[in-house]
Amino acid sequence: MFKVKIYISLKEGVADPQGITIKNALDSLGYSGVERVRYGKYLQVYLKNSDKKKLQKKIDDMCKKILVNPVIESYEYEIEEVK
Amino acid sequence: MFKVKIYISLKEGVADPQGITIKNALDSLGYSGVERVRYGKYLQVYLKNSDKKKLQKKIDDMCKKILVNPVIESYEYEIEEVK
Amino acid sequence: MKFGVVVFPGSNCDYDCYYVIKRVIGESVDFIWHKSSNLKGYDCIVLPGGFSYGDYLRTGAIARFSPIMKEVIEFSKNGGLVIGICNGFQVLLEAGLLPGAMRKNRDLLFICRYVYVRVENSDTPFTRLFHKGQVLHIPVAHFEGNYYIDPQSLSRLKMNSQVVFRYCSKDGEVADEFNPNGSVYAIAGICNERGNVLGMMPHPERCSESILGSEDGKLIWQSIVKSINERLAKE
Amino acid sequence: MKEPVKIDLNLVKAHGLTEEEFERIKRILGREPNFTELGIFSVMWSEHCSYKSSKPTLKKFPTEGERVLVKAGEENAGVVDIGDNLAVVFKMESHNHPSAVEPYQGAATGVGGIIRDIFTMGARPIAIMDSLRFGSLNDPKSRYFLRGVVGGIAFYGNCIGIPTVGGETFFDESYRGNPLVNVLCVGIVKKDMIVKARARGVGNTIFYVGSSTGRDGLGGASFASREITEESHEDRPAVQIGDPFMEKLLLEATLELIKSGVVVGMQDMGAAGLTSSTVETASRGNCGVEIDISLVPRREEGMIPYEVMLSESQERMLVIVKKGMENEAKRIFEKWDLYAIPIGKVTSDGIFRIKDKDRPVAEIPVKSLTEDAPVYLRKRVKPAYLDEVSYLDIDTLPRPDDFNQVLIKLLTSPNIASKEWIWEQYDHMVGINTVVLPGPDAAVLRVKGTKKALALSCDGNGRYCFLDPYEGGKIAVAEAARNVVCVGATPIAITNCLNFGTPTDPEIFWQFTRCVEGMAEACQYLGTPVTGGNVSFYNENPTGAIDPTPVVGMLGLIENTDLICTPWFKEEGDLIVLIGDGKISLGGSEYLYLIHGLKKGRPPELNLSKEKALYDVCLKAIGKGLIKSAHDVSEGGIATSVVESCIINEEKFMGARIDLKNLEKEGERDDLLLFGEVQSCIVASCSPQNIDSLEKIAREKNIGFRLLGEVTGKELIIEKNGKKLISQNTANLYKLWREALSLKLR
Ligand SMILES: Nc1ncnc2c1ncn2[C@@H]1O[C@H](COP(=O)(O)OP(=O)(O)O)[C@@H](O)[C@H]1O
Ligand SMILES: [Mg+2]
Repeated sequence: MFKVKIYISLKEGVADPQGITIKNALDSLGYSGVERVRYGKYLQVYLKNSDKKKLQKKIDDMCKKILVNPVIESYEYEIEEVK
Repeated sequence: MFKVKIYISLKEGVADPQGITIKNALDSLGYSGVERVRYGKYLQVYLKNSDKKKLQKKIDDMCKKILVNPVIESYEYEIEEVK
Repeated sequence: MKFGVVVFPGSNCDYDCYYVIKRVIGESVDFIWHKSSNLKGYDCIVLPGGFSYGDYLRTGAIARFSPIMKEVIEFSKNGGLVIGICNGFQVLLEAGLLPGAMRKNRDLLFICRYVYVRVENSDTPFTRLFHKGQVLHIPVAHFEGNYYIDPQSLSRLKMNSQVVFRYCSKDGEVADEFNPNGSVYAIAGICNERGNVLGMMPHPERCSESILGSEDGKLIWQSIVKSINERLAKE
Repeated sequence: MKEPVKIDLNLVKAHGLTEEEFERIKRILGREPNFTELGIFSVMWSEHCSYKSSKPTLKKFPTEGERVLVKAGEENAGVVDIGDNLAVVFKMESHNHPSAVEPYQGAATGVGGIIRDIFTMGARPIAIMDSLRFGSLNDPKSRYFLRGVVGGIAFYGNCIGIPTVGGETFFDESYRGNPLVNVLCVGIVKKDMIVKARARGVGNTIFYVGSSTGRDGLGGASFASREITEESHEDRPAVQIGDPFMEKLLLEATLELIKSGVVVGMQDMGAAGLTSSTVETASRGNCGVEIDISLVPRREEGMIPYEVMLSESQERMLVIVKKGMENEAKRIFEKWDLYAIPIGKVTSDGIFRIKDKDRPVAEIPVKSLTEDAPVYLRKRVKPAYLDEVSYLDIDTLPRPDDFNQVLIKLLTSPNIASKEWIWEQYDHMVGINTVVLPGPDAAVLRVKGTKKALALSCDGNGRYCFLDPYEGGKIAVAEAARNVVCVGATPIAITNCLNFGTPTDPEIFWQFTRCVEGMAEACQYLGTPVTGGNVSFYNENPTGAIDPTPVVGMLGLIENTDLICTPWFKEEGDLIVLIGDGKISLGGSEYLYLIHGLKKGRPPELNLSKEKALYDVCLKAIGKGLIKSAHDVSEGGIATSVVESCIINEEKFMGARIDLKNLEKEGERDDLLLFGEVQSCIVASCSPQNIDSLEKIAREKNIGFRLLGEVTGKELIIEKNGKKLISQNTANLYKLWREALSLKLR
């Protein structure tokens, strides 16, 4: 079994109201030095019986097709083998 | 400058309707072998001028205090040095 | 002529649209189940508001793959009229029938209230009974209506008169304070290049009867009816 | 979880059962219960499910009435006839404890729960109302609660597509750490389509539908039957996550299923989940049930029967389907991407029998869990604090020298300030029935296909109840009724939520009993039977019990939607009158609390016959089109009421020129006249040519009728015999009033 961790974030250049709000909250709580916060999604997808090579294609496919909106989002992922 | 990537996910045992709905969508699009999807958040926090040692404490503190809802969520993070 | 209101799992303004078309406008209308794959006999397809699939991944992202959406795309290619309201607009964006994407509202709160929008283009089949610059009093109700489009594409939208509605003041002035959600260029509704697909965040079905406080939305339905009747008369 | 080997007294106590109750269980079974059975008894006999402390007191409520089709307690929710072959199903429920632990999800799942109660009876839910209480907003924790609770209600209600059309929100230190979240849902059903939560017909199949079962919410019912302490936070794994999308599917599938005629009975799995839903349907149907627990879909591995039976996972339902119709039921659920799983059947022997495949797991007589559950007559003692707080000598109160400032302080107090920040987060229009949007005294929903409309209001003043539980209880009912009368509706029935401290404390139980008695008297007199409700005890925080807080949800009926009245002034030159003649008092007022820091005195007197007469006058005047606006006088007194009538319609502000000279017999203190609170009074406006006819109607009913002044352009001026007390620009007041709450939350 594979565990795929997919990190989705807003593309550079797309304003991120959630990130801005979190940054402001951190500032007002007195955490110094916070320059910027970006808010995104974290998906963990567990997949069975795939060989790792095909897996990459499959994940890219899923991401492009449905998990990610390419107009505003970009993604990265990591694959881990798990039991 | 440091870039901290924070991965927030629902604790085991906490129901995850979003994850289930995404899994169902992947199934119906014909992606085979998807066993389970968990839906979470991905924050990127850019911090200035912190020494790395104190940084960890600071991040744990932020997470517990505001970024993470400890009642239902757990978190992990990674620190990267960036320019 | 006939309207079809698509029902996705989680649609919740489907019945409202149906009611207005049937009881207020007096035209014939069917619900169309999202698993259906036949749009024969329909002249206008409504993608209603709501929370299709709970909006759990992104608004409209899952509904966009419902079997009916293939047909809706086909239908629009053949010149059929498609109007997406609120969640329906979001579905149209995800399906690529309209450009751009939605983000969470600027204030990160759901907002439900009456706003004003200005008609920027009264040459579409959906707005022909308005005059350009006319101000409508119309409700919004959404968490993700903060429209995004990159600058080049925005210029293209403007050049092609694809911006149909913009948020404004009671007197038609466009300014930040009248923009409820932070939308780029205060956009409340756009159409495709051909003009037969409209997406809008405000809800015309919620202001089509005087008992509800405004009838400004009624003209949208009536514009559609007029456009279709004219076309049917020609055929 | 592992099954403990031995059931000892510690384990019994940990389940919230007493030694005597345990003995009783052994007598019922004729043996020791096993672990699963112990768990089942503990949840079914918990305060939350059994009403063991409150049952005898609740009997005082009038429950009969010509419109009542299903009485309180008979089913999941009461049902009221509104004519045209239509009935209204409505009920209110609390989710206080879960919201204290996780405000967002706690409130969200509270909404989910009450909606299920309505649609499982076959009704389509058409509106939600929320009644909320928090500690002072100066406390960051209270702000966190408010944001979370409102966010959670919005998340659930908006997604499922039922408008949240109104509610009430009140802040007082007594709710610190223990917010109250009461949610009301209203549905409409054709009279012949009402579904009962009954298991009937031996051999009929029991279906499990909806989300799978996890460990979430384990023991929630017994959790709600305890006080919140610092350790409550350790109970946190009990947190449930709301899934409004799933519930929307359940709602649509269920209503479709009912139409198809295959349903015998159904009940949602709320508190005590699978246990209470099976047991209660069997009990009402006077039969037994047998289920195979191995068939229950699960989300987590290694769950033992105890956990499956006690889980409170959300969005699950039990549906009893006619034998032979199972496939039709499955087909409808599958259309909605839901899986209906047959887990058992109705039996004839009155036993609740659980098997795990072939292994017997539990066997308990159904009625022993319901009708034969213990009932206690708790001790009552008049609280010691009452004598001290009831006495108020207003002559000792300093007189404010600037009433303008006092007015602004009141208008920006979170209790009086506009709640727009809240209701804007709620979709209050979906369904296109909301003809009076939030803001006014009551929300109004048209009933499509008829000329009728429903009016809804929630009310309950904990401060009044603290000072005098009996009068406070009466006032809660009267104020709610008056609110619906102001929009032109006849009050027809109530639901309620009774929020109190720990019932084993005799002083708390005295408060509880007195409140119920007061409410009962008002309901009796005003002709509004109680059709259902909910009791929430153990609302305590580290410093003591909350103020006794009964919340009344009033249903009013409007026969003709052309005759709906709104609270805002309409036109310059219209006359403003005070209809009604209750005695103005500073006791328990917002003014006294906010300006003088006192929670003292007696709440304003309420004379029920005057109250009733006021309704007759007001409804007659609205029916004849004699008044243009009506707004009741409540928190903040007459001055506040007048200001609200000036500014509540943001599309058109008005001003007013008021002279208090006609109120002079109430007392000479200006603060009393301006800000004192009063019962059975409304501020109305009418055109000058109608004032005589209006006065005549009031005099006929022997009701006070005093001219206050007239509607003007933009300024609010209040004077007394030529002395100017207040002079303000109403647009400015609007801005302050409107922004106060969101400024506090920044
Ligand atoms: N929590 C809430 N949710 C929705 N609407 C609310 C809420 N709290 C207050 N409101 C609305 O604000 C208005 C004023 O409420 P309230 O001050 O209780 O009125 P009144 O004193 O006339 O009973 C009402 O329309 C009410 O429905
Ligand atoms: Mg009130």
